[in-house]
Amino acid sequence: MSDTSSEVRRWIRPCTVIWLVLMALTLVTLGIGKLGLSGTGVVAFIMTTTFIKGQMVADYFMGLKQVRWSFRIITLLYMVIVCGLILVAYMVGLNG
Amino acid sequence: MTHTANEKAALPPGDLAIWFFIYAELLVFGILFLLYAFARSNNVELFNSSQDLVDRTSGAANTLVLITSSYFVVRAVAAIREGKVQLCSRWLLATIGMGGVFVVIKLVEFHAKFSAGISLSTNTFFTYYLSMTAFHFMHVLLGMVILAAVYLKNRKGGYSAAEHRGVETGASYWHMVDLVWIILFPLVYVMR
Amino acid sequence: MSEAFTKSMARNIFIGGSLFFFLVFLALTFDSMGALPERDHRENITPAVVNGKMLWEENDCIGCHTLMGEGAYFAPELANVYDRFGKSKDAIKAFIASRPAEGIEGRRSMPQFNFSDKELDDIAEFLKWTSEINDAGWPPNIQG
Amino acid sequence: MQYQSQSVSKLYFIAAIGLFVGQILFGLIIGLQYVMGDFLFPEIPFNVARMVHTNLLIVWLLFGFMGAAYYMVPEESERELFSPKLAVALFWIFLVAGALTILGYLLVPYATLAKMTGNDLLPTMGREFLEQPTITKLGIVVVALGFLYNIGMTILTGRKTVVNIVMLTGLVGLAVFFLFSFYNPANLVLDKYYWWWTVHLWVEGVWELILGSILAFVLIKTTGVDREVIEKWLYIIIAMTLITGIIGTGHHYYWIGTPEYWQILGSVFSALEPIPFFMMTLFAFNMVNKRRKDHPNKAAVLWAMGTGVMAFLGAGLWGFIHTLAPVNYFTHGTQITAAHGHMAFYGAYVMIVLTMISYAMPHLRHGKPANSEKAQVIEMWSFWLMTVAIVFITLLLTGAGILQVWLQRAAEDPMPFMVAQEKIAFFYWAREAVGVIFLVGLVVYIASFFAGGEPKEEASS
Repeated sequence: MSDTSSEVRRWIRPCTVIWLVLMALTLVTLGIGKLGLSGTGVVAFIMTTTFIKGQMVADYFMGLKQVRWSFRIITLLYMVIVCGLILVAYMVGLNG
Repeated sequence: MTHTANEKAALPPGDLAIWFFIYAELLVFGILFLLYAFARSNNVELFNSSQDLVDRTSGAANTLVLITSSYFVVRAVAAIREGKVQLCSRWLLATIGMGGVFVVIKLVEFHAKFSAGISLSTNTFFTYYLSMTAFHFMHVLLGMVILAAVYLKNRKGGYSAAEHRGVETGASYWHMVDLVWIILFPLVYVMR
Repeated sequence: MSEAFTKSMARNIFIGGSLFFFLVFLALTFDSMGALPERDHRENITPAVVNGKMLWEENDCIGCHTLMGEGAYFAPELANVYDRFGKSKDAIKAFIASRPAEGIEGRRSMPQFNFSDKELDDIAEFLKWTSEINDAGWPPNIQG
Repeated sequence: MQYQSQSVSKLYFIAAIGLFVGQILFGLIIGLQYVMGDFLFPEIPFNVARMVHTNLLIVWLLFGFMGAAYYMVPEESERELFSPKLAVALFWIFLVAGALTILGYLLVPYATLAKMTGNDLLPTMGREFLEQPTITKLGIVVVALGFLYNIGMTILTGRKTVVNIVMLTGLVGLAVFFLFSFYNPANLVLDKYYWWWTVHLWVEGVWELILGSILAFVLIKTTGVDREVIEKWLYIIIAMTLITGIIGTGHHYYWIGTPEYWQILGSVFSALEPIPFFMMTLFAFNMVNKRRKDHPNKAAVLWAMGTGVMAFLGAGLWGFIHTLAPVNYFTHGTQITAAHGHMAFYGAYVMIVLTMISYAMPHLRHGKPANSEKAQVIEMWSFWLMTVAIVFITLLLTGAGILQVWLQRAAEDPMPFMVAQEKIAFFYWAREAVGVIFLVGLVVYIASFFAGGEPKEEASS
């Protein structure tokens, strides 16, 4: 029983930190939006933070960090492909 | 949940069937996101000017709400893993409550758009904006229904430290709803 | 380790998922119904158009032609025939009326339906109205 | 065969095969009319022959579904059919009504048929696939209700298995969505919008439930794999079917006057429609690999696996190639659609009915699980003949379609429809030739029923 408890706590603590990090990153994104910033660097920055946010949710909240790679890689690939292609689309738009 | 820290589980938490559903949903949203992004690249001006009409603050507020709710449901799963049924119920209720807050903020936002005469057919941006956010909105509602079912079962003592797969299943679905919004928010509300 | 996924969960996803997407579908249908009057110009559906559609159906025109791309692929698209015939109802009427009863040797030919002038007029009205529906710019060109 | 009342299904299967022959003969007629435009004109014009071709297909598949239900529901429910007499009576009513309708198409001009049957009272005729006189449609509703009552009572008072419940859900859905065929507003856009509720929600919705449950039944019987495993798969597959297929209806709402957001939603969801078909293929092969016994009816197993593969190719892959709105803009209403239609109907629905017939007929005729080796070899020959023929028909129509799109829609100086048709006549001739091979396959199939020989016993596992 105590084994379970300590294990649960090992999972909760990083989740709490991540919750706060996610909130902070969201506020940063909002700030960028309020300022109406645009450009390659800004878009790349936002997509990178979005990727990190998504991975945090998948790995920690969903708990996929405790699961074998075969499953973890699905969400990882998903985030890479979706964020990557969105970035590509924006680059096309900026240059075009 | 008997695996230790260095021994990885073979399958993700919750019933594997919900993961089929989660992957299918992620796929749908993923394709929608990419369609949006590429439609935008053909029509940057229109998208940028229309984007000025959406309410970034409420979008961000909803992101905060969903992230928080996602964290709450993590606590609910943690509670039931330790066999704390009461505590789990409370966290579940808090999660559903946050879902309710999301719904209210979103409804206000939709109302403002519809009052301004904006509809699915206004222009390409609003077609995407409304169909993606409305579609996600319905997933929030579905997630709340699922969590409510989990909550009711838990209150009747249906879950324990040994058997709580239903809680994990509902939580996994809810995280998916959160994950999708985390991409949706910067994409539709912020990036230009 | 218990089984990877349970039958009851699979069932719940089937029932819940289907119900959910059917509701989404109904909501979209509701929205479409609201948007249609702008696109189909229903205010122009005169009794002649109504009768024209009836004649279209009672002679199974869809059995050879497509109309907005739906139907059989044996004979030309007719949603834009009014435009193709130079926006002339008379051209449409003359074409239908002039089909040889015994067909054309070796070639596809439309049957002779022996329509009255009023009936020809109604069919042409129906095709004219159809050509004015906003169908998102389809077909790609005048040939249909 | 464990229950006496299962034997009513034999009637349905025989009728299905008989109508199948008629469908193929009329298919050959319209195939020929594509290249010899005056063939049988003006006695049997193209539209009439095509109507017979498509309506016979629908009717014989319905006979097949009903036969399948009458065979498997008693066995699954572990009780006799609620009313075998009703099943026989409905069979004759449906057959006579169907035959009269087909004769009506062939003997009098369609407009006369419409007048005779009072189409002006409740106009429902003259829309693709729903050409039946209103009175026939009402007859179909009556037969469907009687059938559902019979099957429903059997299921609800017997053992409730997932296979049965899914079958019943599919059949109820079939009946419910048919009701939209009675809605025919004067506004063409509305007419088309709800026409698809019958047509799309049948073939890309509830019919797939029927398909899934028949496939599951045959796999349970022939592989001996644990029912629990098969039933879970069945649920997941049909869940994916409806999740993708319902909004997938949107791929029919691109160019018929409906709002343009359907181009996005229809593309996204219908692009996912191959997933359930792919899962079905995996499912069939997985179960056969995991089999706990070698069933003596090899032909039935071959049909079952064939269904998985061909349904994926025809409905999944060939559906996908023209389902995205930007592609569909050019391919909509061309021979590409015809290519997809042929392989999808054959791969999904023809093959599943033939799977069930192949599995059930030895029981019904000899009380044994399998036909003689000789009969099975002949049947498997017919499988390959028909399947390879449909693959080539599909490829040829796809070729015709690509050329048609190029000449008539994409070229700088687009050709008129009829000019383009003449340029692609070669493909139509080749298609007709392969059609004859399909007919040969069908004749071989029927010959397999008369091959004789000693029926096989259950092999000891």
